[in-house]
Amino acid sequence: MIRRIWSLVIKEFIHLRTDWWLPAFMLLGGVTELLLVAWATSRPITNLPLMVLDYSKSAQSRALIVGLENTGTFRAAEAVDDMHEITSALEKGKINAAVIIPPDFDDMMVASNGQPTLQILLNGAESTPALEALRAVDGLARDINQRIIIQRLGLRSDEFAGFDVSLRVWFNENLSEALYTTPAELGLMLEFTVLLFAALAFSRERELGTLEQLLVMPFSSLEIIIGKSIPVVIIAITDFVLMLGMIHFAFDVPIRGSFFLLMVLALAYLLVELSKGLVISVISRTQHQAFLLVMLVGMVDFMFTGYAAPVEGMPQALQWFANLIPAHHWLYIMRSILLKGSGLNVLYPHVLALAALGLIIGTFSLRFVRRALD
Amino acid sequence: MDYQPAILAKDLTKRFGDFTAVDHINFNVQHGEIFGFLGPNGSGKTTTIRMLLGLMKPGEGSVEVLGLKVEKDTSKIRPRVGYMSQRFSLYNDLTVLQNLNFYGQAYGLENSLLQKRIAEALHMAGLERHENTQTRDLSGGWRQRLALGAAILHRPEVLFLDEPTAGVDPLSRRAFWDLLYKLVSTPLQPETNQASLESEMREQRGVTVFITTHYMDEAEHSHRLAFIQHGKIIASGSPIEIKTQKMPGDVLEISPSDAAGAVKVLRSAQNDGKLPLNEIVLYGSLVHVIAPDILRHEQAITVILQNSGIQPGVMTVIEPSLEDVFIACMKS
Amino acid sequence: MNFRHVWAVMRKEFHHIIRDRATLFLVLFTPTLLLLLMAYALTVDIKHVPIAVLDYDATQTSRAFVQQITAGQDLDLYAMVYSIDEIDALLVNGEIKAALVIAPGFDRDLLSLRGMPLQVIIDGTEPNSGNFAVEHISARAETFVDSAVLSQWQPAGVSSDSLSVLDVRVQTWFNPDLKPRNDLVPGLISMVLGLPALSVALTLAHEREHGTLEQLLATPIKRAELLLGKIFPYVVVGLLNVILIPWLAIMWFKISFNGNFALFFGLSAIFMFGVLSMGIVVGVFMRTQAAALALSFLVIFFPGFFLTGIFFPLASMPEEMRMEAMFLPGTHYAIVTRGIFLPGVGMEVLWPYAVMMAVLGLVYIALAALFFKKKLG
Amino acid sequence: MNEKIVEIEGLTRIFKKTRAVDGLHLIIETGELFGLVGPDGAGKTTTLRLLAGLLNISEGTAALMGFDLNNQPDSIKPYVGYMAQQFSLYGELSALENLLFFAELFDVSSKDLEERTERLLEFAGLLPFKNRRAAHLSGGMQKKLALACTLIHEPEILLLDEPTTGVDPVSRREFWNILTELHLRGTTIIVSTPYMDEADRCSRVGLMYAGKLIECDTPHNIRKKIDSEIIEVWPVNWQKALDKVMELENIKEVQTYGETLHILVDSGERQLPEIKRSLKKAGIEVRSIRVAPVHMEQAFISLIRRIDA
Repeated sequence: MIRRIWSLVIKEFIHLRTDWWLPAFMLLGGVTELLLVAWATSRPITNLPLMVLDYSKSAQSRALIVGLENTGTFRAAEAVDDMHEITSALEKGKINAAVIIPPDFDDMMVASNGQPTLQILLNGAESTPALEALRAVDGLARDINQRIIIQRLGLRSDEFAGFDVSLRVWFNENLSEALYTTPAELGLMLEFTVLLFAALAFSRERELGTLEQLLVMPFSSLEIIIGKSIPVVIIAITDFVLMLGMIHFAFDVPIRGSFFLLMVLALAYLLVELSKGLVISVISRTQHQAFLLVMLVGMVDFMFTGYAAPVEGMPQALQWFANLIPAHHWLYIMRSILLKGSGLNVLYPHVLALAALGLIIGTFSLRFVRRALD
Repeated sequence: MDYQPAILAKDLTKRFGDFTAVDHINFNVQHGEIFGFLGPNGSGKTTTIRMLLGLMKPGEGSVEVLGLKVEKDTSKIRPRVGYMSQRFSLYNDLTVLQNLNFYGQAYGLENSLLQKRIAEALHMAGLERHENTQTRDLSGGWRQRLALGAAILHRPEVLFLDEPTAGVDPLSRRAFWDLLYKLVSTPLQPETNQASLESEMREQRGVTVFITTHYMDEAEHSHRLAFIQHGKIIASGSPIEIKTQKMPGDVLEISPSDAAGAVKVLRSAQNDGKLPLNEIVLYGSLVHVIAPDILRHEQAITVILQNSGIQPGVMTVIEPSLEDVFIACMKS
Repeated sequence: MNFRHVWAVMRKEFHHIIRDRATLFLVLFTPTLLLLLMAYALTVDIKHVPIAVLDYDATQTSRAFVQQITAGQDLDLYAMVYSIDEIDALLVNGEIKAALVIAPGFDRDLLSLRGMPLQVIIDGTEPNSGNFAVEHISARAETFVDSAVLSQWQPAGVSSDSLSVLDVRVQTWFNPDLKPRNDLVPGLISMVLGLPALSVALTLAHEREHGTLEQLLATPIKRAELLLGKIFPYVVVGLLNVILIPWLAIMWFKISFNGNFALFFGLSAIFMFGVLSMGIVVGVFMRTQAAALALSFLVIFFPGFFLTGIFFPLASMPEEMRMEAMFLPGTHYAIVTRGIFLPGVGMEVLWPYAVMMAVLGLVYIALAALFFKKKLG
Repeated sequence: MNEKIVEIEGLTRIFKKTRAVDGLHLIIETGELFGLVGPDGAGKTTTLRLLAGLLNISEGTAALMGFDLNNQPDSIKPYVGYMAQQFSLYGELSALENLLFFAELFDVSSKDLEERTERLLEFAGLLPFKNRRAAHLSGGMQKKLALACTLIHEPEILLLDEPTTGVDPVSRREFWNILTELHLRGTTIIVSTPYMDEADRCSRVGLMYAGKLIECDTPHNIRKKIDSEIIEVWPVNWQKALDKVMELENIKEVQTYGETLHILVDSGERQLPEIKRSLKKAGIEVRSIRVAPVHMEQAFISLIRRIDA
């Protein structure tokens, strides 16, 4: 039995070697892609284009502009002379925000009872940067307010500690986006790789006609499944290690928990995804169909990983549904082990969930695929 | 132990929707026999083979291979049979050697034995210098030979061959049939550990071969034949039996100066009712005319041909070829 | 260019798509299904973030403050704790996303206006919820301070008016409530419409694998004709989605569509051409469908997802990545869709993007034709 | 009428190390039905692919209808009909749709289109099946449809690579009846085939071996080339008979085919009694023994053996 499985494994690897784009994609492609994507997306939102229409042209207004630039959110502000330029830039989507400083800004700031106003225009067509811009302007306004209040109330600045809330970020002291985004992106690529390759396992042989020959050989269906799965798992786990190494060294993502535990659970997760892929593989008649199904299934999973939006905010039904998604648990586990150093004592609900799902999906897949092959 | 044929099909039927691909066919194949299964494209041959192999569930009826029920004991049967499918039994992106290795290992051949068998297969297929060629780069004939080599690597007791010689050159086809004869006439040796007891218990018989082919000259060398058409067996028996029973007349072989012209002339005469012939066939550079008691018409044929300026050449009554019989059967 | 050839290939491809029901269904509806799904899952409002509070001050003021921050739906008080260790445990277990620590003397410092000794601890592994908590607490703290100041200084003539000195008037254009869904859905169209490109990448490899390419090459068809003929049916499939998707966005997600639909349709067609040409380049280089699939994930799908500025503003990306994004038709199309949906701008603004997409399409198809050998060996 | 429609000089194609086609010289005249035969891997497919402009020529020249394949590979395409060995039609398309597809690619004018497709479907006997999907046609019908597809633009030259492989004898004959018809109408046809009875139906046969053309003549002359007659023996015990026959004198060659032996001799009439006697003396029973006409197949085998030796 081992020998027969082995012969299949060898055959699958030879396929991969002749069609070398596949493993290249899985191993190097995944890592390179992750590097690029992580590089592009792991920065906080900065450098947003900003326009300033300064009617005041005073020391106060210049200080305000410098203050805006110092928030780090904006690129050096572009000074313009009339409102029309701002309108057109907003329509063209050239800027995310614009600030209009009224002519009396300076006077109002200096006057003991003055109420300076500031007009902010945000481009709502890109809500994420717009929100970020709003946040930055709000922060700056708060600072200025405090300063003026202190001044006007005649408080002594050395006694005053400020009203800012101090912030501590645990597990991610520098609030690096990379720690958050890269594990999720890794998860996405890993999932697609496994699903895609598992989905091709049988759909490819069926489309090319070799499946029939495989089925008359003295393989049991179990042996075929195992033989087809081993190469996928080997490559996927290698891919995982490579990608993990990459985000660890290039993006300083720590591995605070047990590496061993992480690998064991990664393997478990891969097996679950593999099971799903194999089901897709036997229900698809062509590789094209298999691919489209992978897209659907993969994206559904990805939505529930909490990458772009926290699952807690979803409607109750979807939150409940998220618990049925292996990727949801896996990503939680991976983040916790990497960033929090959590162990089994903490992770057990998710590990159990993953195991249970794995068992259900795996058993179903095995029975389904075997039936389809027999 | 009760006597068991190597393959036994009872009332085998398969329907696809309204279409009955295989319609209550019955046959058996004895151990050590070459059984030719002939029929036009789309007559149900491949469907039958798939059912015999357990790749497809029969709609009705049952199949036994080596005394075992195919549906129940698939896993016991598989190691003991070999199958070469019509077109796709090899992996195109694997090399010759890799394909053979895969087959051998899949059937559990031990290393030294595997190497020996692979060497034999390569020799038989004439691919010794091409071990490392990718299969997709082989010519059609070579691919077929390699596929056959792979199918017999594990010395199966029953061999299912679906058009094994399609596209193979005559020289290799003969080599292939020599090999088949050798396999059939050499008693099976329990080389592998599995099933050794059983093989020893069986008499000294060789491999059983179930083969489909479109080369009727090849089919002539089968021990027994069945003709299938529209899913039904319309004739079966040894080639001689079939020829004598199913032939609608005698065959006169003519070697005229212009064979194609001769066929035209004779056909028009046949259509005009001047010549009561059953069949006029162009056979390479020869013409076969078929009718009961053909010698009666020899004179008339000569005259008709000469009138059209065609030299009739030598005319001899020959034993009908299987191809003549096949075509006659299919047309009736 | 012989348009009859293109037409012939095109009709053939149509038959391939249409005759296989399962594939037809998947090709037609995968983009829409994905959009629906993503629109739901990606644009949730953050609510009910569980926090813990460690109140060292334990005064009436501090209790009032806690009361105030946990009042609405935004933050839920998960537990009152008594040590930092407890917070640590809760964070590690993932039971809370943030914790508020009120230092001793909160009451005193606040009333004497010496400061606001508050600390917020957030779970850095999920900054979305954490940041939300910080913002919420900061905002509440501000009003709390204001009222404290007011209560102290009112006698001295300070009014609530004079406390909010700098009056920031925010005007949000195009999407007044800054609802992410309003711009994300149009943006996502660019991603899901990229999917047919992956199908196109498969078709050439499919013909190679099935041996039909050899026959095709023996006909007088020109390379560009063949490639264009393969692209167009998928343009049409994509455009069916272009009709379906805005309808879905408008009727289902209640997103306003302020632009000109004909313009949207036309520019979508140009985008489809661009992105499908990219797909065909992949198809030209890969011999097997599996490899074509793998490569198109690499160069079409993932970049289309991450690099086109749908989720991450292009402006914030490194210069090199911005350059790379320019080569993706999706980058330009994302701007187009958002522009047409929300500000409802017209060609006077969008023409550069239209030109870029068309140029990219032509470059890619030229590239494909250049490298597509009309020979076997 | 008899112009040179195909002129091949020193045609060579090298794949990595192997010279699949090696210095081929061949001239084919208009209206010939030229059969290309040879052992597997002799280079037949490569030759046909080169002629169809599907492969680059490594060395030498080939011209079809005066167009040089090296310089104008695309110019010949409208005049050539090529049918690949593994011709796969588009399974999802119906017979008629397949035909129309190729018609459009070959620029068949729309006014001819209907008449021509009808005629070809009729010609190929596929009229009742014109709306059936190609995938659901039988193997023989598929081949005929494939041929119809390659004929749609009424090519001057037909290049057919083993068009009847895997086709049953009835369909094969029908297929060849179509070819003969075309031949009689003056189409130049180059066909490769593993069936020697088909080679016999050609006006001229080229025998390829290791990339070279080693014989090229009419079937009649090729059969004569072996310079022998054949005695066909069907013994009861095949192996014993073969051993004995090999020992006989004045025998040129023995070919086995299944259980029959073909003995090549100088004169059948004269040597038949001798052989009968020898076999009888050795105690070998025969079911039948006779002088048989020389078929292309025996000639082929004999010629190849001579080269091999």
